[in-house]
Amino acid sequence: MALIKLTNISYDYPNTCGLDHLNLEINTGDFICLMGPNGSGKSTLLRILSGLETASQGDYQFDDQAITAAYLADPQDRQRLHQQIGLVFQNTDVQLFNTSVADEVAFGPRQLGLPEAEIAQRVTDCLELTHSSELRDRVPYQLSGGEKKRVALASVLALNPTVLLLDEPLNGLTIAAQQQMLTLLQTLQAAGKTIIMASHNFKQVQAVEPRFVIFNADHQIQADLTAAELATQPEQQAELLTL
Amino acid sequence: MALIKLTNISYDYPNTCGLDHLNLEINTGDFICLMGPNGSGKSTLLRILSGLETASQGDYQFDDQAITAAYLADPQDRQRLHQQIGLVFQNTDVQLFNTSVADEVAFGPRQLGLPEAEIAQRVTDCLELTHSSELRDRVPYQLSGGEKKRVALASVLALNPTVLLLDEPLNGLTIAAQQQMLTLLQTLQAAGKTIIMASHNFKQVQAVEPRFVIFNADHQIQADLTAAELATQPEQQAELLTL
Amino acid sequence: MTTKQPNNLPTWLEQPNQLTSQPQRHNFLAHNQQHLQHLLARLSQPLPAVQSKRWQLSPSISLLRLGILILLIALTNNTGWLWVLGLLLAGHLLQLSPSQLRRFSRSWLLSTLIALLVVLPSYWLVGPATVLLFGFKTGLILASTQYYRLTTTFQELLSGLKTLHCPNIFIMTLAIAITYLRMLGHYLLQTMMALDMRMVAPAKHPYRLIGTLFGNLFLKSHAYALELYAAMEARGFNGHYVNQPATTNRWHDMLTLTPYLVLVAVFIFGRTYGIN
Amino acid sequence: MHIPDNYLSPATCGTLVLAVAPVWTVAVIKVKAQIKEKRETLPMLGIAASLAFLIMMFNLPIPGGTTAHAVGGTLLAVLIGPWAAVLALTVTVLLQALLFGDGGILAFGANAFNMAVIMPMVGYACYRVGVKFKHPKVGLFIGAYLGINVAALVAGIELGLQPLLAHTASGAPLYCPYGLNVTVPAMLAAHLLVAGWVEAIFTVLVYQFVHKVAPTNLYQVTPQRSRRPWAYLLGGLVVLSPLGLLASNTAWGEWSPAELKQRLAEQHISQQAPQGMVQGLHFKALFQDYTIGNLPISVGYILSAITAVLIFLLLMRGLQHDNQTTK
Ligand SMILES: Nc1ncnc2c1ncn2[C@@H]1O[C@H](COP(=O)(O)OP(=O)(O)OP(=O)(O)O)[C@@H](O)[C@H]1O
Ligand SMILES: Nc1ncnc2c1ncn2[C@@H]1O[C@H](COP(=O)(O)OP(=O)(O)OP(=O)(O)O)[C@@H](O)[C@H]1O
Ligand SMILES: [Mg+2]
Ligand SMILES: [Mg+2]
Repeated sequence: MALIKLTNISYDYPNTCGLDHLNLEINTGDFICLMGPNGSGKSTLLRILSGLETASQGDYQFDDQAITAAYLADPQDRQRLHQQIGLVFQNTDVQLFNTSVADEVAFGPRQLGLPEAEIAQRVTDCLELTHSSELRDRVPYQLSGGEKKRVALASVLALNPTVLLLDEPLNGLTIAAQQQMLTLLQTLQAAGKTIIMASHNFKQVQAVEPRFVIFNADHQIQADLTAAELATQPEQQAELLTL
Repeated sequence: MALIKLTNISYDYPNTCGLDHLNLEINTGDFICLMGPNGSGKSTLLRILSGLETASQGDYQFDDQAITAAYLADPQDRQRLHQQIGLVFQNTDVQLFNTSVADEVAFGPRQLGLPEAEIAQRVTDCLELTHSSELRDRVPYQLSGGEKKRVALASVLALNPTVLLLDEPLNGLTIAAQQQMLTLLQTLQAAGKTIIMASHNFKQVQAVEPRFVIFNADHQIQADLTAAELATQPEQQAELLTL
Repeated sequence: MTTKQPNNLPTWLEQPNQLTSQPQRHNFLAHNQQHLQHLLARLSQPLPAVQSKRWQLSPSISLLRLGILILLIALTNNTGWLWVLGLLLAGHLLQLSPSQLRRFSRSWLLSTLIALLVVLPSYWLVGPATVLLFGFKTGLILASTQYYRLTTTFQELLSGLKTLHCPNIFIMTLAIAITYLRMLGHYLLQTMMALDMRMVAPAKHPYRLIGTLFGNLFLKSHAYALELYAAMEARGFNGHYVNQPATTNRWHDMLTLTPYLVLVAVFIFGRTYGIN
Repeated sequence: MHIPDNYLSPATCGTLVLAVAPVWTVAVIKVKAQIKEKRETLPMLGIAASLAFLIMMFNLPIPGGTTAHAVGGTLLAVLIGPWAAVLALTVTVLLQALLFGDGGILAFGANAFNMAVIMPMVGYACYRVGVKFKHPKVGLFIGAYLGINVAALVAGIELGLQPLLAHTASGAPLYCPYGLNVTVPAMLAAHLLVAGWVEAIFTVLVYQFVHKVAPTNLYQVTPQRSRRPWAYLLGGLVVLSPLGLLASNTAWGEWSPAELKQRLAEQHISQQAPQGMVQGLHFKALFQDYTIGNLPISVGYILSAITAVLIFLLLMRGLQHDNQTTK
C-alpha cells in the first residue's frame, strides 16, 4: 500500500495555476527528487503534502487517511500529521525563529515533552549530522545563507519525522556540502525514512539514485522515472541535464 | 587604474568574523565569480562593495573615491554611489516591495525622474532580457523562488548600473535558466559593465570564463585566478569542482 | 563522483516515532493564519477594486470629498439632510459593478449591525429617536468610508495626502508602512506555517511562543529595514516617492466637488434660515 | 479601543486633534534629530507602524476560549523610542481608519490621542522608572498595563462626555448615548481585567526576546541635550488651552459637581453624580471655573494652563537624572 497517494490533485492560486491534475504514488522508503522549470509547482506540491495547504481539487491520502481541510482543521489530527511529516522551506529564513541554534533544534522535541537529557542528545546528534555543531550558540537569523539551510534541516530532523519534505535543500550550499547533505539523506532513507526533495541540481542528485518526478511548465507531471529506468534512457538524461 | 580597490579590508560582526584582511583589485569590465565555503564572507564582501556596510578596518576605493562611513552618511554621495552599483540580494525577498512586477522594475527609473515612455521601454526590455515578460502583472512576493530571482535582476538592470553585484543569482534557477542568465551577464560584460557575482555552481559559471576569487573558511582570499590561469592548473580546477 | 561513507545515525533517529496526540482547546495559529491571508489578499490587490475610466478623480479631491461628506453627516441632526446625503451616496454606489456592490453591501451591513448592537441598549435610556438617528448617521458614515476604501489604492491615498500638504515624514512612514505591511505580513504568515509544522503538541506556553514570534518579527524587520531601505536607495529612492503621474482632469475634479460645496454652503448659511 | 465615527461629536474630535497637534510637532522634531544620529530610524518608523498593525490584528488566546489583542504602544516606545513610537502609532491608526475601517476618520484625533500618545508615553515613563530602579521588566510590565488602562480610561471619558456635550434641546444625546457612569466602568472593566494583562504579558515577552538576542536593537536613551521640544509642547498647550471654550458650550470635562449632577439628572441617566467625580473635582473651587477675579475667561484659562505647565515642569525636574553628580 502506498504511503502517499495523490489522485487528480489541482491547486489554484487566486490568479494563477499551481498544480494541474496530478497523480502520484509514493511508498515508504522512497527517495524522490522533484524537478522542473521555475514556477512549475514543486513548492506547491510540497506544501500540499505537508498539510499547509489543501488542494483545490482531488484527493490526498497519507497512510490511508484522507487529508482534507476538515481533517486539518482538527488540531489533534493536524499534530499527528506534523509528527510524521517534516518540511524544510525553500526560504529558510522564515523557518528559524528562536534565540539560538541549539534552542531552534530543541524546539520540536521540547514540544513533544521529551526529557531534557534526551532533548540535549537529539540537539547534539542533529547538529553533528548536519555538520553545524560549531553554530550551536549562534543566533539563527544572523547566519549565512548556507548555514541557515543546514540548521533548518537539523531542526526538522530533531522531530524524527518519517517523511522528510525538502524544498531545494541544496541551494546555496557548496558542492562539498551538497554531497554531505545528500549522503545524510541517503542514510536516512536507508533507515526507512521517505524523502521527497525539490532540486535543480540533477548532476549532484543523480549520485544518490533517486526516483525523478519531473514537472513541465504547465504544472503537470511530465515524467516519473526510477534511477534504473533513467539509466536506460540516455536522451531523457540529457534533457534533465539541461532542464 | 582599478575601478574597485580594497586594501586590507576586515569586517567584524558582533561575535564573529566576516572578512579578514582582504586585498582585491577589480577593473572595469571584469567578470568576477566569488567562491568559497558557506559562511566564508562572500555576501559580506558584496555588502561592503555596495556601500550597505562599511568595513571595520581597511580601505575601499571606488573609482578613486574612498568609500568611508562619512562618505556614505552624505545622502547625495550615497545616492551617487548607488546609481553606479546595483545589488541583487541573496535573499531576493527583501528586494521586491512593489505591488506588481512592472511597478517593481519601473521603481528605480521612476525615482530617477525619467519620462514615462522611457520607463515603459526599460521595463519591457528588462523583463524580456530576464525572460520574465509573462510575469509582468503578477504580485512580486507571490512568485516562485526562481521567478523572484529573475525579477530582482530585472529591477536592478532597469537602473543601468555600471557595476552589478549579484549574490548567488543562479540559486534556485533551473540549469537552462542558469545558462540564460549567465549568457545575459556575459552580454552585459561585453557592453562594458563590471560584474561581480557569488556562486557555488562552478560547473555552470566556468562556461563564461570569469575570474575566480576563492575564499577559504577563514574569511580570507585563498586564490585569485583568471580563467586562463585556471586552465593551466588542473588540480585547482578539480578542487573547485568539489568546493 | 564518490559518495562518502554513510555516517551512522543515532538510534533514536532510526526508530519510528511513537505518535502522541493531546487534546487542544483552540488553535490560535490557524485562526491568525486565516486573518493574515485575508489581509494579504487585500494588500496584494494592485489596482483599486473599482476604477472608472471616465470619471477619474484626483486623489486629493476624493479624500477631500470623503472628509466633507463625513463631516456633514456627523454635524447634522436633520433627517431631511441625511436623506439628501444618502441619495448622493447612493448615486456614487451606482457606479460600482454588481459584484463590487455585493461585496460593499455585505461588509457595510455587518459593520452597521455591530454599531447598532452597541447603541441598542440605550433604547431604554433615551428612547427610540436617538437610536434611529444614530443608526442612520452611522450607517451613512460607514457607507461613505467603505466606498472610499473600495475606490482608492494605497498609492492614491499617499499622493492625496501629499497634495494636501501632509508632512513628508508622515507620508514616508505611511508609504513604508504599507509596503512593509505586505512583506512583514507575508513573513509572519510563513513563519506561522513553519511554526505550525513543528507544533507537534499543544503549546505549553502559547504566550512565550507569541513573544518569540513577534520578537523575531521585530528583529527580522529591523534587519529588513536596513536592507530594504538600502535596496530602495540603491534604486534611486531619496525619501520621496515619485508616483506615476495621474491623468486627471481639473474640471472633472471641480465638477464632482461642486455638489458637496453647495451642500456645505447650504449647511452653513441654511442654519440662519432654519433649514437644518 | 478604536472609537468609530459618530460616537464623538465633531467638536470633540476637532479639539482632540488640536490637542495632539503639538505632540506631533514635538515628535517630528525629536525624531528628525534621532534620524540624524541613526539613519535607520526612518525606515524603522514605517516598519514599526506596520508591526503595530500586525500586533493589533493578531488574536491572542485568553483563558476561557475567547481571544483578545494587544496594542503594542508601550512595546514600540521601548523598541524605537517614545517619540518615534508616537509617530509610528499615529500612522498605524491613520492606516486603520482610512483603509481598513478600524476606528473612525473624524475620530482619528481621539484614537491617536489615546493609542498613539497616552499609551506609549505612560508606558515608557513607567519603563524608565523601572530602569532607574534596575528592574526594567517590572517597569515595563506595569507600564504596559497602566498605559493601556489609562488610554481606556481616557477613551471612556471621551465617550461618556458626549451626552453632556452634544444633545438636542430636549436632551436626547446626538452621539454616544451613554454617560460616564456607563462608559468608564465598561472600558475599564474590560481593560483592567483582560486586555491590560494580555498587553503586559505580550509586551514583556517580546521585550525579553529582543533583549536576549540583540540588546543593541533596543532604543538607547541619548543623554538629553536640549529641552527645546518640551518647551514647544508646553507652549503649544498653553496657547491652545482656550480651545477648551470652543469645544462645547461649557469646557468639556470641567463642570462643577453641581452642574454635572444637574446635567446627568436632566438626562435621567443618573440621579447622582459619580461619587469619585464629586471629590475629584473639588480643586476647581480654587479657581471658580477658571474665572479669577474679573479677568476674562480666556485669560483665566491661560493662567490655569501656565500653572499646570509649571507643576508639570516641576514634576519632570524631580524625575530627571542629574547630569552632574551632586556631592
Ligand atoms: N502565494 C502565491 N500566490 C499566487 N501565486 C503563487 C504563489 N506562490 C506561487 N505561485 C505561482 O504558482 C506557480 C507554482 O509555484 P511554485 O512555487 O510551486 O513553483 P516551483 O516549482 O517551486 O518554482 P521554483 O523552482 O522557482 O521554486 C508559479 O507560477 C508561481 O508564480
Ligand atoms: N548579521 C550577521 N550577524 C552576525 N554574523 C553574521 C551575520 N551575517 C553573517 N554572519 C556571519 O559572518 C560570516 C560570513 O557570512 P556571509 O553571509 O558573508 O557568508 P557567505 O560566504 O555569503 O556564505 P553563504 O555561501 O552561506 O551565503 C558567517 O560566519 C556568518 O555566520
Ligand atoms: Mg519552489
Ligand atoms: Mg551568502
